[in-house]
Amino acid sequence: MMEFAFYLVAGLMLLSAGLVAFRPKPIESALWLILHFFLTSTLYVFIGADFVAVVQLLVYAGAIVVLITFVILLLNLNPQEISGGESIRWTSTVLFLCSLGAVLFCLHISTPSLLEKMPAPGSSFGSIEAFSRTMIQNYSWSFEVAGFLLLLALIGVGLLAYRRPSTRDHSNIENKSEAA
Amino acid sequence: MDASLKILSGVAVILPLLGSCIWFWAKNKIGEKITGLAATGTLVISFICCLTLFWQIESSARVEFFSWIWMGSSELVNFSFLLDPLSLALGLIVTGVGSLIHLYATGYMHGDEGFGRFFSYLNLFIFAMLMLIWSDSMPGIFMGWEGVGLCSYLLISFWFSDEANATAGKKAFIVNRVGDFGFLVAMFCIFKAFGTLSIPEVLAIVNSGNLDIVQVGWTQWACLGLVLGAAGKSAQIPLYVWLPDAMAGPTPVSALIHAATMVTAGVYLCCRLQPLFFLNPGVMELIAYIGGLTALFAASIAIFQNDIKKVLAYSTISQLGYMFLAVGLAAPVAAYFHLMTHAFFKALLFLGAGSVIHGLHHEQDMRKMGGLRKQMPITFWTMTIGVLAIAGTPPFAGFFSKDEILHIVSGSHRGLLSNIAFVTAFMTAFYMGRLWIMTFFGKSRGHREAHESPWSMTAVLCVLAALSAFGGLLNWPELWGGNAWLEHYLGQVVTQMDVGHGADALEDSLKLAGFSSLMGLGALGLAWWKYRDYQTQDFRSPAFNLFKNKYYIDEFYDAVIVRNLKRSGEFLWKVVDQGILDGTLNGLAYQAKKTSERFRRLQNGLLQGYALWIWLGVLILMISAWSVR
Amino acid sequence: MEDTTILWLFLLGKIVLFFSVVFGAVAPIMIWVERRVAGLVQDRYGPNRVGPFGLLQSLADGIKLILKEPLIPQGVRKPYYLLAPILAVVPAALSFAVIPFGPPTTLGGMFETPQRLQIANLNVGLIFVMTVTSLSVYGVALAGWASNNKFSVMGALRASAQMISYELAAGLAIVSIIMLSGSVDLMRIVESQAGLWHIFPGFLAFLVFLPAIYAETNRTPFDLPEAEAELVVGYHTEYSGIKFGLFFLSEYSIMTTVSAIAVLLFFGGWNLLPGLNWADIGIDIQNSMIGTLIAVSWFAAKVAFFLFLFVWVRWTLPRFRYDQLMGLGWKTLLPIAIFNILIIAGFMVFA
Amino acid sequence: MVDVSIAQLLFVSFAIFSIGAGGFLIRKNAISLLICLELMLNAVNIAFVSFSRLHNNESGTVLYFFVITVAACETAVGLAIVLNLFRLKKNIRIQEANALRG
Amino acid sequence: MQIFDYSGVLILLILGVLTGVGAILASEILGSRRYYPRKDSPYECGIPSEGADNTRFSVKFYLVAVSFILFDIETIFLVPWAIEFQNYLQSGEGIFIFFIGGLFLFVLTLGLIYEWRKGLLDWNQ
Repeated sequence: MMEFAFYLVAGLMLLSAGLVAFRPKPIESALWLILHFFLTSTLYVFIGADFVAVVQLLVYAGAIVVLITFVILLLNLNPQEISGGESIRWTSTVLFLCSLGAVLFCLHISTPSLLEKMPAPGSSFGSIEAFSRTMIQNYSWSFEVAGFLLLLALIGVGLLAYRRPSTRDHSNIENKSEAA
Repeated sequence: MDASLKILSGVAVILPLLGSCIWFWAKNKIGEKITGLAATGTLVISFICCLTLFWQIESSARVEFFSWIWMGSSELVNFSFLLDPLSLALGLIVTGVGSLIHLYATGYMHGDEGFGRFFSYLNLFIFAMLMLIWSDSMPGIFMGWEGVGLCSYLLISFWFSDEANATAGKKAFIVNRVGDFGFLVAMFCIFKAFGTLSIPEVLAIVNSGNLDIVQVGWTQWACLGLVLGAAGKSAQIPLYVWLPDAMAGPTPVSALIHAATMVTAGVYLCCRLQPLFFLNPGVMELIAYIGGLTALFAASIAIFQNDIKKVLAYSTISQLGYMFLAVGLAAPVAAYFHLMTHAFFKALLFLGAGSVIHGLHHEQDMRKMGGLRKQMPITFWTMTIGVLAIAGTPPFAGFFSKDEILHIVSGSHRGLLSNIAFVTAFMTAFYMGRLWIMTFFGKSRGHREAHESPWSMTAVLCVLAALSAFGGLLNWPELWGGNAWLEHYLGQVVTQMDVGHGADALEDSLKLAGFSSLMGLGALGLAWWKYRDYQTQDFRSPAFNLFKNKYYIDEFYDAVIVRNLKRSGEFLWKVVDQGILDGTLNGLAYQAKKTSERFRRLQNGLLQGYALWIWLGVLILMISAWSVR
Repeated sequence: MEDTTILWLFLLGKIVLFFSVVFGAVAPIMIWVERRVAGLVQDRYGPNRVGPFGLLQSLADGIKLILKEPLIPQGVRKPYYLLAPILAVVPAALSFAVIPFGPPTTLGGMFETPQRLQIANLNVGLIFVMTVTSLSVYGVALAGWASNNKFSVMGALRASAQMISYELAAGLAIVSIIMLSGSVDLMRIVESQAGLWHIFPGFLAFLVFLPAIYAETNRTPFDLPEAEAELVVGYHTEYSGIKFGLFFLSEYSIMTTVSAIAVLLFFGGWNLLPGLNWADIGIDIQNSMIGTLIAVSWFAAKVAFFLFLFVWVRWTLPRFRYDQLMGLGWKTLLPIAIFNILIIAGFMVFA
Repeated sequence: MVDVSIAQLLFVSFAIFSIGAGGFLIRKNAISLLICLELMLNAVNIAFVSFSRLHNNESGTVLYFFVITVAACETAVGLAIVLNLFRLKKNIRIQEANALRG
Repeated sequence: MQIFDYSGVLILLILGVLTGVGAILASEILGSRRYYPRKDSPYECGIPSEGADNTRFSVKFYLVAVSFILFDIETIFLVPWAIEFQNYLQSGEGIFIFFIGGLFLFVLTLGLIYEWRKGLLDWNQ
């Protein structure tokens, strides 16, 4: 039964990924993206990584896609401006398909050791205590660097997105250009 | 004794050089008159030095100044003078005639804004000429040779503002350079053969006689080179074209340089290195024939020239032809004698023509002259003496020197050359008569009133007239009771072919002299008959055009040499330089640009294009990593 | 181990209990309580016509909403318009999955080993709650954007911005509590409060957490986005009928979840009193049925008190202006939360 | 926990990655590009976690964590750039943003 | 027995969706139908709506969302630190864990201060 569940989830994931990539309207692809992240977190649950599943939901589904939705709402582009006629460019499609096939072929005839079932994980695999012990023990330094990276991103966005409004404070984007 | 010689010769040479530097800017400082007199003064002083040297030195003396140490091995080139009869005689003529012409020039050039410049060039010329005839080493001579060439160029194109003068100066300079090339080749061969360039040493080795075949071979080439150099400098057959054009310069220049001094450098050179020429008689023969042909050729052209200075120029060429003829027939003394007399009467003729031109306000075409007998009496009488002298009438200098040469030529039993010599003598007399009659007799065709030249010019004419009248005394032949002073004087240095002193020799010489003087007078009578009432017409025969246009030699040279040079230059410039060198360079640059252009298109700013390439790269990486597994 | 069927039955029982209690009972009662308290505060009677003391009033409203016309205004982006209420309700339902409403019990012998009284005892419980609250933003954003009315879009943006910023403050407060209890599992957090409730060491955290949960549910001091006066009821202006009801339902259920979390994190869940435990007064909450019931009801009382607090605050505090609201969120609560983490860390390390 | 072989997981991860890359190459507007980018990063995460599960070692998940931070920062800055692009060109078609070319 | 718990979550999820969809379907079926145009126009306190309906909005909202993401990730990073805090405390390395958390928090408060000073956080319109 679990086998079937895994294939179902994997299939749905691929389907939603396809929809995300190829639906014309960005808002639609954003919503499909949320579904895709839900399915990914269930995949993580199947694998046994609980904490990662929740974090996936919290960060990806809960924060990043929110930002994307916000931008789509903010820009409020009229649909044809955003989507535009999505003429499928044959070169990229062909290339993409053949690369997919190539890698699958390599994976398929690769060493048989990859194919047999994975052993059951240790009792504490995936739990948050195990995760945090590994992280603080081995990766404390990159923990700090990640913090610094976040700071940089913050400053970057501060510089890029926000220009101090001129005396006439029209803070909405539409006439930001005159103000800027 | 040596110290005094050193001082005298030093002063004689250095003074003109210093002078040339001073006059250049002195003109507007100390006025025209004083500059002219001062320049003439320097010449007179150096003439006096020459005279004293002439008296003091018995046979020959060698004055050492310094050696160009820094010019490699010291003995190769040293700055010293060889004062022997040859160089002293010519030195006297150069400084003497030079000072006379300087005096004449003060009058002639009066009022010309380049007055100071003119005299500085003349003094420089004198310095160079003295260096040429006095220095004892070939490089020294060559230095003089070049200096003279330079001054002739500067003086010919004196009025450089006029295009024709400038091109004439260039033409003279280039043709001289061709001659100098010959001279250089000669120097190299001599150095190759004898290892030294000092003339006394070379002559000593040659006279010592023990030369191997190789050295003789080299001397042959040297002689050929010398002949080419002499022909270039003395305007002989192949390289004479520059002299007629050189008339573009002021008349004193023509008189001094293109009549008396520079053109004789060739003759002096051949006499100086005569032992060398004796080694290869073929070259002597060549010189003789060149001389003869040039004489005949130039005389034929002179007959039909209407410009007075052109006529005199061609007559100079033919007289030089005579001198070369004499040198060719191993009669350097005769050549020298003719050279000296020629200097006197040709300078006289030129200065006379100068005063005529001066009088007629720069009118040079004889067809516009005529009847100047009454208006310019002194010029007329001095010119008559000159014409008679050159025509070879007995009492004058020309008769003796030309007769000497004719005597030698007939004595050498060369039928063709003697006939040429006699015909040329007749033609010389005829065209000089024509000139004489057309300028001074008949109605005055020129519409301007001619006035006599000032005293400074006429006095010089008289002196020269006297010299050309009594010039013959220098070498009165013994056959006629003379002491042949020049022959003995020069005999110390050069060997003269002996014509024989027997009784029949006297008889022959008297017959020859009578025949030549009769021929001269006959030619003058013919000219008188032909041009007495000369209006405008001239001979109308088809051959006339040929003579009139100087056998189209200039056009021929132009077509053969100049145009080819230009074309080859063009070819080198266009094909080789532009085509090959620049071509390859620009080609490479162009190719680089083309290929970079193509690559530039790869980077077309499309974000997804770049992503595609990255994706391909990753793919290839994966597959290769997997395959190498 | 128990055989699985009983466990499954127990699980379904818990789910049914949750649905009936939260969606069925707590929400309508809360609505009634709110309107009654509002009336009393404004010196008037609340709804008292329908049923005894008007208790059935909210039930009547529910039925009315269902019967109203499913109006879909013109120019609205239909698919998202309908999707929005669903996206609002789902997180509300999910949020209750991890809340333990009682001590681990054997229900008077039904089970050999004490079972957990929570629908899903994930060991990442607390973070799951945070995830769910951040997911509730979608409902609001989509509702505003889909209803094609510039006031509702404005309201939706403001509401979501507000929820987002206060979520941060709540998150950091929760981090300090995690530091105190050393674990993320709610059950263990409650057990760690047996001796001393977290309210005492983590008082600053509670000071941050309380306004955060009010802002998160868009309740009174922070209900500017849907304030009638300014923005025409905010993002669910264009919704009528049951769709509006769904928004209301999700709001109240999140309110109960959040107050339950507050009780669990700060007020020791079902522990009797900070110093005193059930065992001390002789009640065996683990095995005896009655003990468990007493513990659960004690927990429910605490949650009720918080719910009452919601209502109480609503009718006493004036509404914040938007910039004050955001300023409070970013410029005061967030720094205090960060400072609080440092204080607790320093306190634990050096004291 | 469902027992599934690493190959299957890798297949899923690569498939999603390819879809994301394909989308990235095909889509025309900037926001879809960023969304596809998220897809690609998500696929990478799946691979990380599955390998972490294969070797029963938590460092895979920790790396997953850092990939998430990078993804978040990248999206934030990316969208800021898209905002500026929009402000500048009033549309966010990628073809038109090709000033940086040779 | 993780599956047992997650199935609980799954069931709740499904129930939530069902209540939503069910409610809407119920009102579709039971709702009465009376149509007239005024009901369809967007409701603006009765005033007919005017002005462009797709007015753009301040970039502040975008900045809030970005700050939210970055600080959210900070919270998530702090959770494992918080969990490990007590273990390191007992094992005697309290200073080390405190220093790590402190530096991380300090870096991120720098970000907050930057935003504060730059005026991203004040909504004075």
